[in-house]
Amino acid sequence: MTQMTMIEAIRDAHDVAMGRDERVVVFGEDVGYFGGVFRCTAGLQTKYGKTRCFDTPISELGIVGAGVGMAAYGLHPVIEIQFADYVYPAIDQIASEAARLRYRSAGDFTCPLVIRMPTGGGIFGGQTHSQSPEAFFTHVAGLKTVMPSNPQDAKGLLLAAIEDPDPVIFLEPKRLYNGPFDGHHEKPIVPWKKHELGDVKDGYYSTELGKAAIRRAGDDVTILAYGTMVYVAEAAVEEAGVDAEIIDLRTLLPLDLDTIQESVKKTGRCLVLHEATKTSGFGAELMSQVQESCFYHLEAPIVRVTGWDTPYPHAQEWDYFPGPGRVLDALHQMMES
Amino acid sequence: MTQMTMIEAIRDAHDVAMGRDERVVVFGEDVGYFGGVFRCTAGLQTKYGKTRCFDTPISELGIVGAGVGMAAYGLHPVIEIQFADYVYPAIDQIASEAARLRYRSAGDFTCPLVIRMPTGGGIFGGQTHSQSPEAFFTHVAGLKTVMPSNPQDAKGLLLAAIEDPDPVIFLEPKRLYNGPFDGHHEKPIVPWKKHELGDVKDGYYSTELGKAAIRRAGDDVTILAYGTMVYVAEAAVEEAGVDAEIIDLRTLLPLDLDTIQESVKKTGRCLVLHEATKTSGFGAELMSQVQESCFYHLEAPIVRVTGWDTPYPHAQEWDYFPGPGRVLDALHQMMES
Amino acid sequence: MTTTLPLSLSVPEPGCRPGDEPDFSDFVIPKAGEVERPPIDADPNDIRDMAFSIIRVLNAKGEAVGPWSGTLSSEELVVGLQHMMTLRIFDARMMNAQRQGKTSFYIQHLGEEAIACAFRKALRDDDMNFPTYRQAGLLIAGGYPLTEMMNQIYSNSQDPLHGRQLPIMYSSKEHGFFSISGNLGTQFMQAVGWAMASAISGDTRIAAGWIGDGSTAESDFHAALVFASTYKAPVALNIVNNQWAISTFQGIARGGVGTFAARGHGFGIPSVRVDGNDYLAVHAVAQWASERARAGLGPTLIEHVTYRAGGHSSSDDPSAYRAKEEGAAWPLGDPIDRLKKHLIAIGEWTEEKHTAAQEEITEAVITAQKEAESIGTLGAGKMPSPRDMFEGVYETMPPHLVRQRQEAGY
Amino acid sequence: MTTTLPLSLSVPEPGCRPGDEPDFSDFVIPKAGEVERPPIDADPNDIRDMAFSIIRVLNAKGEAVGPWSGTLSSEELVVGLQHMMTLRIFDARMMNAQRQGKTSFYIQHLGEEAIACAFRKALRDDDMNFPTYRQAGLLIAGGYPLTEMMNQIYSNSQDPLHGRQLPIMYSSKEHGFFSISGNLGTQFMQAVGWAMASAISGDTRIAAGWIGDGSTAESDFHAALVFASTYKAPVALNIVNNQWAISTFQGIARGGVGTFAARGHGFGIPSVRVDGNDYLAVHAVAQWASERARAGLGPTLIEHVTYRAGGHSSSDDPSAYRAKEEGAAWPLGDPIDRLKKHLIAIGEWTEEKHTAAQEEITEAVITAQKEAESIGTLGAGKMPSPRDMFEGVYETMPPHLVRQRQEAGY
Ligand SMILES: Cc1ncc(C[n+]2csc(CCOP(=O)(O)OP(=O)(O)O)c2C)c(N)n1
Ligand SMILES: Cc1ncc(C[n+]2csc(CCOP(=O)(O)OP(=O)(O)O)c2C)c(N)n1
Ligand SMILES: [Mg+2]
Ligand SMILES: [Mg+2]
Repeated sequence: MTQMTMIEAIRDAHDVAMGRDERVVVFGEDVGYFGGVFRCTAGLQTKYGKTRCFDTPISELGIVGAGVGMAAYGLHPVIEIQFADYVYPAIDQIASEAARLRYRSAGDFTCPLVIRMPTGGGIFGGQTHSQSPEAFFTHVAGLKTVMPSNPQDAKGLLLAAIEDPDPVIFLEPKRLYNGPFDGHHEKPIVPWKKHELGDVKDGYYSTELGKAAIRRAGDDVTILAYGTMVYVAEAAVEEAGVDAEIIDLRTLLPLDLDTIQESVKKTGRCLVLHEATKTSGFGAELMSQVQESCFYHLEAPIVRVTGWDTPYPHAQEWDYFPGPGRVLDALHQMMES
Repeated sequence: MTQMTMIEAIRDAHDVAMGRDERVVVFGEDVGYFGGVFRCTAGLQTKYGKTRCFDTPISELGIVGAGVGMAAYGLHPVIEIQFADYVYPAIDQIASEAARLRYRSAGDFTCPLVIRMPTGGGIFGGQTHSQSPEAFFTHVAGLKTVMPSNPQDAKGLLLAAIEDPDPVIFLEPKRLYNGPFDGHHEKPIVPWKKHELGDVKDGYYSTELGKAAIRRAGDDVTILAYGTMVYVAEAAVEEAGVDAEIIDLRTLLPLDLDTIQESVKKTGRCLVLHEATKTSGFGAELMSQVQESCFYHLEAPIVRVTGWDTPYPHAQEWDYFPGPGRVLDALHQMMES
Repeated sequence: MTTTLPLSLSVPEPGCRPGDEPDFSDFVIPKAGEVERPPIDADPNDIRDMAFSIIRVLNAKGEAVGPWSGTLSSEELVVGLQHMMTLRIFDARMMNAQRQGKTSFYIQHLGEEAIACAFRKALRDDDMNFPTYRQAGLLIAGGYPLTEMMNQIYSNSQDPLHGRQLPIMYSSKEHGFFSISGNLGTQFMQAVGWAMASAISGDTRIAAGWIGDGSTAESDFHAALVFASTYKAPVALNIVNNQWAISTFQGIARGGVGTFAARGHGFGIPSVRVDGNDYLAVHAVAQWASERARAGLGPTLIEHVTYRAGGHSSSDDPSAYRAKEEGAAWPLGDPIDRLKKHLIAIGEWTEEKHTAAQEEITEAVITAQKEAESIGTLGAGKMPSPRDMFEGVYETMPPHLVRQRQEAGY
Repeated sequence: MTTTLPLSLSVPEPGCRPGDEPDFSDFVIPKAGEVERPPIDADPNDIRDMAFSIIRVLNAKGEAVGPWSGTLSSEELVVGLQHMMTLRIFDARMMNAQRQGKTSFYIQHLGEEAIACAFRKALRDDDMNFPTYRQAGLLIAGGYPLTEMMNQIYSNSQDPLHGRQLPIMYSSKEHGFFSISGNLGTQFMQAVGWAMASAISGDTRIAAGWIGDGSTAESDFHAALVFASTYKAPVALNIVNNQWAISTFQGIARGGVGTFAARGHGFGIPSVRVDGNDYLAVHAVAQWASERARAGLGPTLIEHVTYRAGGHSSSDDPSAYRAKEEGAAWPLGDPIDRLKKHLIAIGEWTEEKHTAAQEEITEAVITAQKEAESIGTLGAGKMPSPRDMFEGVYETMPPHLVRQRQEAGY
């Protein structure tokens, strides 16, 4: 066991994977010599050489397209998009190519590719360093989408993603890189070193994709969250004094519907929480699946707390961000109905 | 009044708009001399000259990027993406640029741009001539998304879209271009010439964005559909003998929630229908909004009938396509619960 | 400040539209044998002119001349002729099958047969092509069974792609043929990625990317050139300039520059043009590029100059946008006629042999077709199961797809 | 078949990393005055060499020499010097304000001041720039108020962008400055679109696109060149090659080719390189390109050769990836020093005047800063209303946003 930040855990996962399997190659903008703008790949070039960890031209299309070609060859590329906000130039290579290669070639070619990207807000990054585009990916058949919320999971899920035979979108909530953030931006963060989920197993282990984790057991209401929102939920629940069950989805697709169902059938209430804009966000899918599978157990409408339907603003970040206050209000309202 | 196909109605809308307003320019792949692979812009180059209607290089990024620059200059470009399946290379220019320009410049620059694209399946087009990507667009704040289902609306909505001060995604269900299609592919289609909605007013008129149309009034269940699915719903309802209210959304964003609510509060049941893959499809958003606004009126779970979560197949098209059979089953099941 | 005149938009136009007299007099064609054959490690700056000339081997008399001749034996040339004839006969029958409703869609190669057929013979079996929809010659010249191709076209139960893909969107790893995407351009960048992977792995295999003239405008083309030049990827990058992109003439994609090959100059990539209707020239250039790649000298950009003699696809009628007579006026002739003439000129072929070959190949294609049709055609006979539609989205079917498959009744 | 050696991936490396001795000896710098000034309608093929040379006006002695000199009067040069000084002082104070927590982020121009400042003076007031985040010189040289810039940086209630945008992502239509996007490259293609619109409208206005060396790898760069060359758009396309893209040296984007300017050759676009640290040279080249555009001769590609003397942004520490001494070793010197020296050499400036100007400008910047700070800084003082966050997504607020705004309590 080593106490690690999420950055260190991600770096360690790369290291373990590269050490175990020669086919793992790592690249992206500023990923090689410098080790990434968030330093998630620091030291890998020195350790594994320039042909297994290298800098690329600034072309997200090229990075993903190269990854698809390499994966089809038989390597296992792990690539970084510098910020999730910059993934759009690569959407065609992701949605039309990586996601469909196995299907359209009937397994003749496959695409074991991991696309990592720092995601989400809370760092005063404005519209281009704050977005949460998970809903796009979950709409594309052939992709898996993962978002860890702590160092332990980050390492285990990243190792599982690298071993996965299919393309995985790996979203890293950058607001959690150095410590969990409860949405109270005026308070200092607790560093991971002081958090039990910062206790990371050494060497190889993997955390199965498609399995949620119950962060807090409870009877009154189920909260579905992922990434940064897990801690916002915890803060709100504590303040509200509601006996909520908080589910950290970890993998958005495939979704762990069993865990969700079991919880909602027990609590009869469900709150869905995410940072992304509301309309057609992943919350809509969550609400739909809960409604489809637990309709007769619902005692109140399912409620979404999400980012507003505006671009991500700079100065108004804390009005945009779904913080504990908004979750608290929603919880109170739900418990009354 | 003139009897028109949807293609003719769309062409006529371009013609009327170009005749009324010099700022309207039209371009895209094969759009100029040839008039578009579906002939929606035929004759415009001859009538308005090569600088107002022209062919472009095959770069969806370039087409939309040029459109953004032209719109910022003060023109009103109406551009064609040859098939909606080919919009991905332009997603960055659409989502990061067109959609956000007004907001990020606080109105200093705006983007009155219409992006048309033939959408949807039912033509044995396989994975790259069949997709319905509307959910992506509805998740992007700053865009409006429209899908007409008949010649009358196609013309009126396209004229409204061209006049709109903001970017509009205009999805044209290609399976309806020549006549409504009820999902029974073994039966011949009824040409628009024989359909009352093929009766198109001459000259200028516009159909307000953001307003749904009730295609069939009914008391027992509300069906939310758009594009080709409107006719599939009609066919299924007729066969089921259920007194369904069929709402043709026409504009997906902004959504006409008032009309939806009123209907669902009356019927207590709601079926959501679309061609796109299920997970994180626009149906999820529809279900969520209905659940949020009509929870206490619902007598049964809201049900989705959609494309499956696979890439769009070729040979299995009619197993993939949400045809009348699947809608019928869903209706029966809903009426029993 | 001087007064300024109003600006105007310049929109390029082809020389010839329906009703016009075809005119290729602007199209400068160097004599066969005229272009030098530089060493494979030539400095790209020293061979700049090659992007503005055309490498040609077969002259008007059917002789093979100049430094690019001699890469193939006469037996190999006869085989090459047979491949091209096979492709043309295959195309004609499949176009017809499409018209008869046996499938939904078809794309033919008329006039472009030499390119993929010859190129394939300069590669090794384990190299990888990243083709567009107009390189089925790679499969035919690689010995891929015609029946398999037809099973794919008919989406029948023996279709190796299980009916999932549009007709002609083949995939065969074993035959060095990457799964075709319907999205233009994407595979060009992937070819570079594959080649980079081969280099990373210390392998000896190389890749070949393929793209159309019109599609060079796509972003993937740029990314491919950027990555290929930066990492010196072992890849041959082929542009098939068949003069048209559906109804759009090549001048819309090419803009102000002389040639598509010249695009490579901005990247320091050796860039050449070749007569795409000259089987010998294409083969020699392919050989040169593949030697370069295999020797670690990096990418080569090749513009194959040809003419799309048929419609864009079974959905297209070219008479709406180009003069019917244009194809006949195309100055580089027909690839099959030219190779045939050469083989006759060197005494390796006769009209009789040609007629016999034509019959034999037609027979073979018909036999394959009968076999495929005995299994099924689109919507008739043995079809892939709808159950199969749910398979292969992922290696292991996730729970939500299992539920959907069950809901669908399979 | 000959046996083949294993391939290997070639990954370019900069000449110098932390711990190495900076070495620019490979970097060929032509003498000032050496490059000819062709007529604006020169055939791009005849001026090919210009993409491999560097247009320079100021020599080591501070003299303005050669055919590109003389586009500016000495009064204009003094104004130019003041603009550059203003930008540098502005940057220093804003970097500091960022460090003090008055805003979240800042990007400075250290060493690159000449480019945007000089370029702006060759445009007309109603032309339109499509800048990146490192062309604030366009605003300063265009007379945009410093306080407005600071209000934007501080996201206070007077921020013309209502606090919505990241600091320095200015927008001013009135000042010919297009709204900056945080997404690299996108604006390059938009500049071409704007220029096409001007041509379609029979207008006389032209556009200027801006992009960094690293960002030329993005797809928008390619699309811009394709569209600009096809439609002969009236646009100047500027590449600012400041040697670095965050931690990545320019060789990763440039690959095998000699220069970024050479990318234009593949499109038949006249392409030149200019000493980006030479105010006079940049101005002269900008003038040439804008005359070309305005005369209907189409696009010009300009590579401004310069050096990013500071960190990439306030979040960056360059000592982690490049030698600290590299900036000092940069052979093209500092743009302010060089123009100052020239003005002194021609008797239009003195050290005393310089010191006085320095003080005066500092004073003006401080005054502006006080004014801006009296309104507010990020999170302190008068802020834009959260209500405003919901405005301006569309011209008319749709019902769902009205509901959300109400839900938020505004
Ligand atoms: C991304 C994308 N955009 C548009 C299309 C539609 N389309 C199919 S083929 C074609 C023309 C391609 O022309 P070219 O590259 O010259 O190839 P050719 O057909 O001549 O072989 C177009 C526009 C597509 N398939 N993919
Ligand atoms: C699409 C996109 N990808 C990545 C980034 C992250 N990023 C911001 S600046 C930068 C480097 C740009 O370098 P260059 O183009 O040389 O411009 P410079 O900063 O040197 O002026 C990168 C990678 C981004 N902003 N947008
Ligand atoms: Mg072509
Ligand atoms: Mg740079």
